[in-house]
Amino acid sequence: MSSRRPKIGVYVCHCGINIGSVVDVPAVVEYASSLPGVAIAREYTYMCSDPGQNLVKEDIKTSGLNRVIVASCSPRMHEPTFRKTLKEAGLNPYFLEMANIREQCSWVHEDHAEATEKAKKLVEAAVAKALVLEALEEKEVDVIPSCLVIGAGIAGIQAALDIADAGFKVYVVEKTPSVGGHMSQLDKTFPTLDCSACILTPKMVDVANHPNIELMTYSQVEAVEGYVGNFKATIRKKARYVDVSKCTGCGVCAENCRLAGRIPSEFDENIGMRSAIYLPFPQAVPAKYTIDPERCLQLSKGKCGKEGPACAEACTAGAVNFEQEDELVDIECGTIIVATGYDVFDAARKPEYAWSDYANVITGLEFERLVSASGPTGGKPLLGRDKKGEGGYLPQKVAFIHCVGSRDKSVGNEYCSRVCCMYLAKQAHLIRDKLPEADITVYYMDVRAFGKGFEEFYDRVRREGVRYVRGNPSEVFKKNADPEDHTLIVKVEDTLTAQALEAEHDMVVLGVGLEPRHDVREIIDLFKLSQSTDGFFMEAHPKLRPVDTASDGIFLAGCCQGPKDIPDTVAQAKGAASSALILIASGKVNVEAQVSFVTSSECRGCGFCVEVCPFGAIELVDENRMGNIVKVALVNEALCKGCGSCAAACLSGAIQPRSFKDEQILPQIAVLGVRT
Amino acid sequence: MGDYKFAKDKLAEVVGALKDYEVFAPAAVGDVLRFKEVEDASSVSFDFKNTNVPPKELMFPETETLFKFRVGKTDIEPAVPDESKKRLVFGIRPCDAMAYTIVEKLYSWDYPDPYFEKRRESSVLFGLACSEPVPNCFCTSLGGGPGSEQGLDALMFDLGETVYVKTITDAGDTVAKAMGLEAAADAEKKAAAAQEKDALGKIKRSIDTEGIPEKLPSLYDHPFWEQFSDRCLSCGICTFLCPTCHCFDIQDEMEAFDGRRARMWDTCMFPEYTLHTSGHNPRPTRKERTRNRISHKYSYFPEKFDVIACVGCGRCINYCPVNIDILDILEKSKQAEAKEAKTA
Amino acid sequence: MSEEYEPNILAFLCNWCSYAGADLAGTSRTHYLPNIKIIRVMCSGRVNPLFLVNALQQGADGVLISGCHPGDCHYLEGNFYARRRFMLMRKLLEHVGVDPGRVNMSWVSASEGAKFKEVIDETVAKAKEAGPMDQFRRRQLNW
Amino acid sequence: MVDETILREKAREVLARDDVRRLIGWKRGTYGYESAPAVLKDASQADELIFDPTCVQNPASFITLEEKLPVPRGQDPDTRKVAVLVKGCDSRAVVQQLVEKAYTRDGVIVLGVPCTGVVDRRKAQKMFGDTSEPVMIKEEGDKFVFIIDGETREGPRAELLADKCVRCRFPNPLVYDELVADEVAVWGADEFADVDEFEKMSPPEKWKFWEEQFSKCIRCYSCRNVCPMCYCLECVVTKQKPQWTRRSTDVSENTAYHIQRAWHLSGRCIECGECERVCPVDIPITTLNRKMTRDVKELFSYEPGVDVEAEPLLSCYNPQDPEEYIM
Repeated sequence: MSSRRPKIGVYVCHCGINIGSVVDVPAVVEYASSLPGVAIAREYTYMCSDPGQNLVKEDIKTSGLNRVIVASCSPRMHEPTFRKTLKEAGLNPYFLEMANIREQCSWVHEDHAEATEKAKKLVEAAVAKALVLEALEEKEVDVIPSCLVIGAGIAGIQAALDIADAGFKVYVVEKTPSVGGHMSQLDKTFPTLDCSACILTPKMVDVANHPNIELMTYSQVEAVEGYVGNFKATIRKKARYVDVSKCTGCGVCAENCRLAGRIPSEFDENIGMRSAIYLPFPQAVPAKYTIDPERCLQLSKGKCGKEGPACAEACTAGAVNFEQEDELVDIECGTIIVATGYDVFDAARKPEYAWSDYANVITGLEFERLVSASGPTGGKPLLGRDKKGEGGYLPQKVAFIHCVGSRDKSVGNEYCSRVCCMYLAKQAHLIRDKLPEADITVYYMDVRAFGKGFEEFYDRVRREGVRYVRGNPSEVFKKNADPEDHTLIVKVEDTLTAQALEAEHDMVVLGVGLEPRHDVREIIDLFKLSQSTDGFFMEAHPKLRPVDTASDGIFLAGCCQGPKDIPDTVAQAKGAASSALILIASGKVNVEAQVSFVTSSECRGCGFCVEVCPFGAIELVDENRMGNIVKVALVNEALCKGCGSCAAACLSGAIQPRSFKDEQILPQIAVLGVRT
Repeated sequence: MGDYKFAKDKLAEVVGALKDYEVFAPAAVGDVLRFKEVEDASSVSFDFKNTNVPPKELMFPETETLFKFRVGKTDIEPAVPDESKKRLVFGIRPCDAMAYTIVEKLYSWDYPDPYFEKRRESSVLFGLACSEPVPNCFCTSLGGGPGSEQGLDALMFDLGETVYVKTITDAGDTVAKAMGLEAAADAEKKAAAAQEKDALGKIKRSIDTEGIPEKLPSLYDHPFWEQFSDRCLSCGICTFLCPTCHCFDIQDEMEAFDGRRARMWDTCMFPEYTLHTSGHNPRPTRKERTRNRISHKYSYFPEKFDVIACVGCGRCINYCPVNIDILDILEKSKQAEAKEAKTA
Repeated sequence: MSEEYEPNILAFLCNWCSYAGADLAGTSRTHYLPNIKIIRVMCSGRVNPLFLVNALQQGADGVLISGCHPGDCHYLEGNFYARRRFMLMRKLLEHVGVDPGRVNMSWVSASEGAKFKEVIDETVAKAKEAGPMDQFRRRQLNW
Repeated sequence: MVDETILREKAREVLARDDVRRLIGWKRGTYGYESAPAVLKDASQADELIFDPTCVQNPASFITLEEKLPVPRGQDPDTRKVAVLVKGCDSRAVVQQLVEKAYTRDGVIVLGVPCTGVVDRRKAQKMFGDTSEPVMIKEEGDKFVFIIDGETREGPRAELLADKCVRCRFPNPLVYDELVADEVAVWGADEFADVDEFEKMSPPEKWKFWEEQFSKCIRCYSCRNVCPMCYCLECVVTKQKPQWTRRSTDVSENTAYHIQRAWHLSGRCIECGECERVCPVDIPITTLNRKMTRDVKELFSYEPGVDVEAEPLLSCYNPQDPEEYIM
């Protein structure tokens, strides 16, 4: 194939008017047809369309083209498309070369003449490279029919269940002692107001009981290696100091814990209290207790009371085991879904709202716990309770503040968190529900009620007598020093009436936004993900590959990719699941064909490439060179990712990445180097 | 032919007088001497011994384009040197001039080489006799000498104040006249003769070439070559700087779609020289290559053209970084041959 | 001539960050100078520093190598090697008399379309300042 | 001071071993101020060996120059050791060749020759003129004593030392199996003043300088071939596919060649100065290598050819590598 004389077909795409309106396509076609090896040069409105692709296929079949150049959009967009086209026409897909005359020409240059000249050059360079392209053999590797899901919030749970239901093995790794994630902390969900726990807990239980799911809570991924279809992950199961096989979840241990009710509960956003040995929340899955090693006297101080740990004493099942150690588990999986979720914005970073100073300034998530029937106050929005959780008062004048930590350059978050508008509306409704007399004000910049049923819900809330004031409060402070007086002043300008207000409230709820997790860096390093400017994980393509990552076989689900509400999260989770299932179900995947190879007769065996290769894909092996035994480099094609670092390190050019060989790049330089 | 002279301080005027000639003379870049076309006649000087790069490049440039082409097109654009203008090679040493007479035997052999011949024909050679030979000169061993006239159209003797010019051919005489030189007296002729005699005495090294061409082939497989080849760098110094080495390579030089076919100096000391497309190399090591260099000069060439392809300019000895000394090799070859003869 | 002279810039962009960044500049219709011609490689680590020499010889007035930010390399380490290599090659070329402004390198991530434009502008500006790089061009013309 | 009788004795012993193929050292040249490299194969030749200030060549170059010949069927390849005499500077080549796996440590026998400096042929020629007789040179205190064509001449050491010796920091071999003489005191220091000086020029001035120098180049490749670090089976410079540089000689191609050469030696050049010594047209080649050596030291605090365990400079990196110019 490659030995045959090059017969090149050049196809210049108008892309509607995207290219045609700037680049003089006919001129480019004419120029192309004058170039060596070019047998056919055509233009077409949409090369990526079926008729466009058929054009290529026809020419390959009828005129025996053996090289194809498509001058259109970025190869990152349609290279796979046209590779497929060639394949279907029986031509090796690696005889395709693309000239990016849209993203890097017509869309970025105003001067039509210059843009056209550049387009010609880009096509010429493509021809120069096409002349020396080679057929590459696509290799298949088996896909281990399993998936590793990182994070067991609603996204992870949903993805895991879908893949497990399809009949494949799933490993779910959750950092905290229980699955459920943030959704389990919520009271009601907007706009339908169904109880979050009621819809989530069944799924939580399914995850725990599903025959195809191996659930590892209180665990973390330690290391990942391998490639699509064949990942190896090491998972650290942190010591619970409780033998889960014995623990019945009765809770006697927690009652007897010397620190019972003295430790702020993370699940309750520190409003409620827990023991050192604890269950994060009543419906936690698995319903197994965990000892907090930082707080537990026995583990942190090495001594618990005079007569030793009370929990162990109390546990009739004898499940408590202070000798327990972390356990490392190695698993193999074909695909990975990252669903690590988000952190809520830390209100302390907006000191003007005095969240750190006053107990009656709380975040939206704290509010969720406060009004949750399973929460520390049994669902009553009680403020100002004492240490034992006694007493407290019910607020009468409640304020909600939008966009705390979102759409706010001052804290580095330019993006909208997409959920705050609606959860604040929901929370306003809940207050109205629980305190019919209360005076409720919402301070907002804009209300974005874009989702299904959102606008209707927003209307309803306003009809329920919730006041919406358009203004971004500048300050929240206490009216006076009197500890008995809880009155807060919210300083704000009503931008509709252009009035400066100093409104009095006795409860302020901050609509804190969503942020990338604090430990996002670890995950990035672990899975080699990239970040978008907002800090969330970046998808392979914002439109067409929203759940894929740059690394084959690794997918994204939920808020780790960007703020989402529950339905969107579930939708994306299902998307990620089906993407993973495509690999798992087909059982095979093509590995990189554009890998490096060694011309051993030119290799001097210095091993520079071996040391450079980030994937350990190259080794020095003995070669019999006319009777002399010499060392030469050898590439492991399954491990090689085709980055080509080896080629730049090699002094003699003995190692080269296919499709990006020196002799394929130098002609491009020769063409593009010449000043026009 | 005629005898002329001119005052040395008039050198610039003498050279400048030649309007319709391209004049080439030794020019210095740093310490390095090479023949260059004279732009400013006053830059011409006799204050040099021998150019680092021999003037063979005037007839046989390091690189010259044969033709240009474009990929996929069949028509080519040949490049033949335009030598309509007469050239004067001014101050060439007798050994280098003699080298021309050897090289042209090859270039006009089975078919004439237009590039070389055009240049050779249009060139008039004004030699400059040697008064101070360089250390490893051995021209006298090869029928040359400080005052040898072979290949020259005129020979100049630098007598200090004046320069004595002896024209050898009509072409030389024409140029001398064009320079407006005055006739020389016997004094100059005598001085010149004396200088030549003195110079001859200063040539320290020599080799008796008697029998070498006939006997070298018998040493084809003799290990003595390794005494030298083992330290050979396979570089091109000895051959590139040799006035009689004339090998060239022809390469296509590509620019994406445009290319030229050019020929450039090549040397039998490079491993690539005899490398076949198959990957086989009949001269795989420095031993074969060293042997070939010597044998070609002292055996194969004389066999074909009855003249040893060496003029004893000493460049290959002077510039070899690892002291591979052609005279030493020839001496050792004789000893080796003698030993062979005895044992046989 | 320097006034009218439009420098010709060759850019080697890594497929995953910088080439994607250039695409983003396109999708967001960020206009920049057409002086730049892009050659796509999989990783900045692929770019053999000798490509620069060749580019300058072919007539480029400036070169740009762009890759992922340190630590973000799709191939983990490629850009670290590239950083070393080009730091040195730049020094070498400078020593031979090539204006250092002709050798540029940048980290442009897939999300930095705007930065890509800035990089181009600066690269072109520097090459303009350095003037045309004629003295190194292969002598095609007087072949 | 090296006692040649001891040197020859040790060499004889080594050559007598049947696991030794050849020994590389120095012998008297046929003329002039430089010795000739000696490649000996038989103990009887040991007496040809010399060591004095004429012994400028780097014997390590000749280890990698030896061709690996096809082994006839049924025969075993010749795996006998190569013995080599090295000065301090030469030994750095051995170290770097080991770093780059050119051969294994037990494949070579290194006889170390502590050295007090060698004479620069060009400097001597300027001072005393040419000769077609081999010159004898002895070091006496701060003088070199020459015997030229039978008569004795003297010259100040400082003015006749090869440049590399003036700034020599490694007069004693860094790797050896045996020293043939006692170690000598270090006298040199290297501040790279020459590089700083050169860098005072503006880019156009530099280019002009090199344009003139490179225009002299006849591409004989002696600088490449003599380099102990240049031993690729196929050099990119002479490669036809792809054609990085063209064989034709013009300023552009010559410049490209010299850049490529200097580039491939950056982080590898061990400063033996052979490239410049052998140049038939006196191109100051080491000026490029010196620049790289200096920058490699400054930017990455790396020095090639001093540590057998070292990683090759461009095959490793430091996340904190400098990047001041990167946008």
